[in-house]
Amino acid sequence: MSEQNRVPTLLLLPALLGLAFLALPLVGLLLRTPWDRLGEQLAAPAVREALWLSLITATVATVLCLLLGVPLALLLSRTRLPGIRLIRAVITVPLVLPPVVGGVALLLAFGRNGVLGRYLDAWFGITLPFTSAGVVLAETFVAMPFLVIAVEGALRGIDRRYEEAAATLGAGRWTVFRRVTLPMIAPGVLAGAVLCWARALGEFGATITFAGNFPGTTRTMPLTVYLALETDPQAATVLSLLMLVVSVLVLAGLRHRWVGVQ
Amino acid sequence: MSEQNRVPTLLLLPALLGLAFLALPLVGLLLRTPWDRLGEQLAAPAVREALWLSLITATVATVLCLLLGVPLALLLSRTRLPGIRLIRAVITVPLVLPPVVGGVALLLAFGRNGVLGRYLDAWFGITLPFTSAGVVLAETFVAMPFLVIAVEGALRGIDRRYEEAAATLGAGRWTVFRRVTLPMIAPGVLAGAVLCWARALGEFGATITFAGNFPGTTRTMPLTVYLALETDPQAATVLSLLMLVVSVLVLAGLRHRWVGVQ
Amino acid sequence: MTLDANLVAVQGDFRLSLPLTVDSGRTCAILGPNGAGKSTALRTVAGLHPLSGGHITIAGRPVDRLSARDRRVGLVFQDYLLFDHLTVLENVAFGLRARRASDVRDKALHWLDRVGLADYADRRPRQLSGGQAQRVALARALVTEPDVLLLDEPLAALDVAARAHVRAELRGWLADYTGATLLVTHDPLDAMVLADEMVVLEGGVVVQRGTPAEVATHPRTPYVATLVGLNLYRGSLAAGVVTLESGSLTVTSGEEGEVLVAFPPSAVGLYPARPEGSPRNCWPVTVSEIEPHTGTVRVRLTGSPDVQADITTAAVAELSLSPGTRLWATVKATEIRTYPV
Amino acid sequence: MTLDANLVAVQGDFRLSLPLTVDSGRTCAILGPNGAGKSTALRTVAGLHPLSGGHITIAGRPVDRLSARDRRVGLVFQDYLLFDHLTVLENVAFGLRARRASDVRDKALHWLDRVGLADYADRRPRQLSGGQAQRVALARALVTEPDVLLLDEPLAALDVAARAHVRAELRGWLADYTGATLLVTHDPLDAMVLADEMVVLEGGVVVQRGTPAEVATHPRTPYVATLVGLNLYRGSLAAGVVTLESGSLTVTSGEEGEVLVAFPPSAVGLYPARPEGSPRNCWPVTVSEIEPHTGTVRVRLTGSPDVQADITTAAVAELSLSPGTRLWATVKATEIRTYPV
Amino acid sequence: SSPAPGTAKGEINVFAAASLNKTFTQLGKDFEAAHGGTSVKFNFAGSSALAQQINNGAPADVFASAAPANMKQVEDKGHVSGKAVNFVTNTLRIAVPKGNPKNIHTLADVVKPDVKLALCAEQVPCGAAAKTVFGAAKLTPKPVTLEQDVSATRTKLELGEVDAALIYRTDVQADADKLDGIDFPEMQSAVNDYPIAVLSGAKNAELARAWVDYVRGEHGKELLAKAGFTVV
Ligand SMILES: Nc1ncnc2c1ncn2[C@@H]1O[C@H](COP(=O)(O)OP(=O)(O)OP(=O)(O)O)[C@@H](O)[C@H]1O
Ligand SMILES: Nc1ncnc2c1ncn2[C@@H]1O[C@H](COP(=O)(O)OP(=O)(O)OP(=O)(O)O)[C@@H](O)[C@H]1O
Ligand SMILES: [Mg+2]
Ligand SMILES: [Mg+2]
Repeated sequence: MSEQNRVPTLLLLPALLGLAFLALPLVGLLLRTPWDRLGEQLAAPAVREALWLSLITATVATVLCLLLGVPLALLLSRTRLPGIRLIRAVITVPLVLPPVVGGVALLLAFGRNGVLGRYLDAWFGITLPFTSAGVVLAETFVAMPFLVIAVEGALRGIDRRYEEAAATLGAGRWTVFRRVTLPMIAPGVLAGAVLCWARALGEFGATITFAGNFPGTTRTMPLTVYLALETDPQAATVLSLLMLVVSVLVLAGLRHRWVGVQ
Repeated sequence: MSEQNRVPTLLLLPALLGLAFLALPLVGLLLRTPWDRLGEQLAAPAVREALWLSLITATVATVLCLLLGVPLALLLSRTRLPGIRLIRAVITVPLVLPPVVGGVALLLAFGRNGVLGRYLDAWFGITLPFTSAGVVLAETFVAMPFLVIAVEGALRGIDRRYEEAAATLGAGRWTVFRRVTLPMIAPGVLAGAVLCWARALGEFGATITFAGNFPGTTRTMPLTVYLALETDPQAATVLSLLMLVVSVLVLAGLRHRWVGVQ
Repeated sequence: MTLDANLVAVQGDFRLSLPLTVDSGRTCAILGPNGAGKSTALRTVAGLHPLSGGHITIAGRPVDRLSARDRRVGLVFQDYLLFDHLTVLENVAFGLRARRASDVRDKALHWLDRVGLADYADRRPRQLSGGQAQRVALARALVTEPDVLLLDEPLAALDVAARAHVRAELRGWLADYTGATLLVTHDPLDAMVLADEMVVLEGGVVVQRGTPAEVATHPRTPYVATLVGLNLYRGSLAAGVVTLESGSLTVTSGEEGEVLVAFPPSAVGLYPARPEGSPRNCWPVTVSEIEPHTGTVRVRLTGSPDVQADITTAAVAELSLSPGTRLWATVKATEIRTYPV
Repeated sequence: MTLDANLVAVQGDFRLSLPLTVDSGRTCAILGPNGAGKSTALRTVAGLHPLSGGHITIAGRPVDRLSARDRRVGLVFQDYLLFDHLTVLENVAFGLRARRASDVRDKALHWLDRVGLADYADRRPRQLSGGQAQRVALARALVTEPDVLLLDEPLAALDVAARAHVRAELRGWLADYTGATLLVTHDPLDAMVLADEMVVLEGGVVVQRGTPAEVATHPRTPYVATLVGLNLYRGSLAAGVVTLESGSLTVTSGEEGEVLVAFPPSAVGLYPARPEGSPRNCWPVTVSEIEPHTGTVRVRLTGSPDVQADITTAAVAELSLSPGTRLWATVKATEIRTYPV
Repeated sequence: SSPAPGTAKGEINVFAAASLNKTFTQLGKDFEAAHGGTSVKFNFAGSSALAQQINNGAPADVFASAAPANMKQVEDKGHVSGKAVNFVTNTLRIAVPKGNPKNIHTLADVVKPDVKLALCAEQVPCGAAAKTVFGAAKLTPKPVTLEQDVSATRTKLELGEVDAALIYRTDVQADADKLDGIDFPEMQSAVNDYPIAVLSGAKNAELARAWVDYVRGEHGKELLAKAGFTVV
């Protein structure tokens, strides 16, 4: 116990190197930040609006990812359909596609002239692009693979016999899932949700392309940062840090509440 | 066995919905793609160059992530330093930071006037921006958190007593890590590496901001796609699909070789 | 609620074939070495492993095509598989909630009380000792009032002291239980204490069945003989003499033909020189292993045939036994049981 | 290569305190109920759990401050913990490679051959039966020639037939082994067969130690008594009578003071009416449980004191025993052993 | 025939190039103040992204592009109502860090081997313009990077990664406390027009026209000029 906790000395160097590599850019940002402008930015209603919009959409996107992604992960890990390889490939698409192209693809699918979008518009009068719903959609598209891959890993790791035990006790597949499988994979789902939320929060390319950049409805923090970079680079740094601090606080809070690790 | 393999019917709907949601944009892209132009694009040396550069840099970045990220994950999961929370927060930074800001932060750290970069330049004459090494660095920065989080999860999941068994057999910490821990977490590392590679391959914002965009040295596929979007959106679609196909082929090949799942 | 089944199942290269009938309120023990197919048999009955032939009928109702949840079968796994994310009470309540029963909490508490763990209702399974976990697993299975109860090595994970105690408890609960019980075990004592009938599986097929007492006294395979601690041989009987593969034994039976012969190690006498006297069987042997037990010592001897003897510690000293010592073994013909193959 | 230790260790609320000396070539068995601290003791010796006091000396060398890898201790875990990503041969070779030995392959193959598994060298551990895995784990530990061998319930995962066999094998290997061995087990038979000395732990402290025979015949706690199948009481002896918490027993000892008294269940006679005759101890009892064993039946009885009796199956029928039957129990004073607390 | 101020009511969506961000946001506020009951919403992004959006059915009333090419993409699909008009132009300047450490004064100075130069990629307007000016000057630039837009180019300069860059006058203006702008004769050969148009899909064409007029009116001209644009 005691001694096994320690990391091999040979690995300490790369570990610290990796840490330094990730931390140094942050230090750079912190050094350059005009701290006196933080208050001013925080006071700006547009910034608060964007921050709020970002948090809301990222959270809704994460929920959507959970609702669609967990079942999808289950499908991937539990069936032996012949097409499973294709499904797996489809899931990695949003990972590899540059986000801007992802946004174009979303427009092609859900835009007013899109494959599905044209019917959504004609039949239900629903248009998704350039709305907050569109932001959520773009973020969901980009973030879902992270959730699916994390949850699939968790599903492969659990002892299936617990599910069998539940079945012999009279639980149907749904009950087994809800009361046994889900609690068992909870840590994996949480890790996936964290990745997913962080990715959604930082999403830029697909959002601006698919949902546009309207203050109040689709201008999230990364878009605000983008505009600030155009005209006021210092403000961009302040805004990024603001976003960073908020997200770290949220994630730390989550971890503390739900995992109890550390 | 037999029956537990099936997915609850209630979950089939969201699973298929999720799948459709991810697949539809792809369909949109495929429908709009001018297939006759595929050959032309493939023949263009600039495109082949960019594709090659992308594959190389993403792979090198993944290797770098493995070399630094696996030890870092070990550090995170195996020590109880008081500062571990801070370290954890630092690791989520690249996830949340909009990639362009990530690029700016990298410049502030490793650029010509950066925190560390100024010494690299002055003492060793090394400048990272505008080089292929810079591309690798940017991709590594953005992709590493995915690897670290995946590997940390895997490390938490294994039975530590195997490591103890190895220690009683006379294995030092390094041998234990190399011959016991690493083989045991191999699937988790592979999953992390896949996420990492895909993220690195699709990286755009941080790359262009930190490494710039010069044909042959720093213009990766996503950058090529972005520029094509400016003037020739159709070409951009073709290029995206090309990149997609290549990455799916690479990932499928990997999965087949190393995991043997499906 | 009789269980009537012919379990034919395939698991990789392995093939199980086990016809089985267990009446209401009766317990059938399945014994066999590792990999004999005991767990596979239980999983097949529970609907967790597909039947590749044969049938399963519970209380006259064919259940072959039903899913595990609809078979009304209670399965207690060797390692219990309690749900660690639920409290002890919720573990017991699980089956009731799954079946949308009423008064779930009361019923679960009642059963927890029956197994003597009412005070542990709010604990997590990992905070229980092995014996307590075993009782919770049993309560969890029994609270749903299954038609058939399947127990896979229910006592294997317990220490010896707890095992004796829990075995006695289990006996009480099985006595109250009105369904059919299938009990997988490695320990013949479990079968003796708990079962009405015993089936011995080896390599997926039945090698012996009968009441525990019958099986214990008339083992038909070396595995069963080791299990019950008898010397067992196979040979052909003619004119009161059984000719074995190596050596022969004089017996009192008048039958003829292929027989099994068995006698307990305690029936074997050991002498430093050829004794004169009544024992009809007397042959030279060499000590190969000595194993002290409580009170007695078991000595393994090679000869024609090989044999095991139980003697007192005093005798060991007197004969100054050690591996390699040459002795004469005697067995009275009246101590030897013979029975047809 | 004597192991001399005073193991003081803390695990959550639990505290272990175990002074221990095992000479070269000797085996010490540690018995105790679940949670007694047996595994913790082994882990402490192996360097996997920190010592919070006391000391550990191996072959005269203090090893307290050494890491697990430098203690030259071989540990065989209850569930073996073979490395599934390595072949059987590479598992055995692991320790040699870690210590940069020469002729790794040959030595590993030699040991695999010694445990009779030379043909299995290229298999994966998951393809082995429990008994085979146990032998591989033993070979893996012994090939590094450890100064101390630690075995944590080495036979627990085996079936009864395999257990008897592997126990005999283990006995052979331990006889050849020149280091000190610590053997954790739940089974007194293992201790009888394999150990020279026996330590009984309860709640982290030693409640009894001695040779297996001494412990078996003079149990000092109810746990040990159950383990070895004796009736055990504590009371104060004066003028040939031991006054128990409930009831009293006449004995033949002339000593005075606090004593333990023990007698085997076979020494207890049961009668439907109060018998006239020589037995000096005779008291009314009620049947609470009946447990048939091979040949005999164990009857648990409540009374002053409670007692267990072994009687023949014939006697059960004759007395028409069932729970609740009222009887008289007798024990001859000469059958009762007394010994000071 | 522009409507009298105050008659048009409601909301419009203005799709405008990101470089117009600051000026248009201010203009929008002033417009709303001047025209009670109106609301102007902006969608700022790269001109090509905006063109893509409009061509994919985005709800846009006005499009203000930073390049005629992107306006043409929209016109070609028939999304422009009437005709696009150029309302401002932007010209390239040589931008250098404050104090001009490398002593750069002409276009010829930026192609010196010891000067690290950042340009925009040819595919985007500032890059096309840079190509034109170098062509006019008969110089072959050796840039270290071809950035995807002006602000990325400026970021490189601002962080000291390059010694000089060719960026728009407006961009130099926006970061005036860190950068110096240098005019050079050839810059006039590549004047970049910013066209603006009311779109055919406009839900509120009346207000859209009022907005275009406002941009081209006195106040609009004043603000745009202040930002560094050359008002047409
Ligand atoms: N997943 C599997 N794939 C292939 N073969 C298997 C699998 N699980 C078990 N088997 C084989 O099926 C046979 C029966 O296994 P089963 O678990 O029923 O044995 P058992 O009698 O319960 O043994 P034990 O006493 O070890 O629990 C064994 O020979 C085993 O090799
Ligand atoms: N990780 C832990 N944290 C806290 N307490 C523990 C932990 N592991 C064991 N214990 C406690 O330490 C005590 C000794 O445990 P140990 O595993 O040594 O017992 P044991 O004698 O080996 O039992 P068993 O026969 O069940 O293997 C137990 O009371 C247990 O509750
Ligand atoms: Mg089994
Ligand atoms: Mg233990």
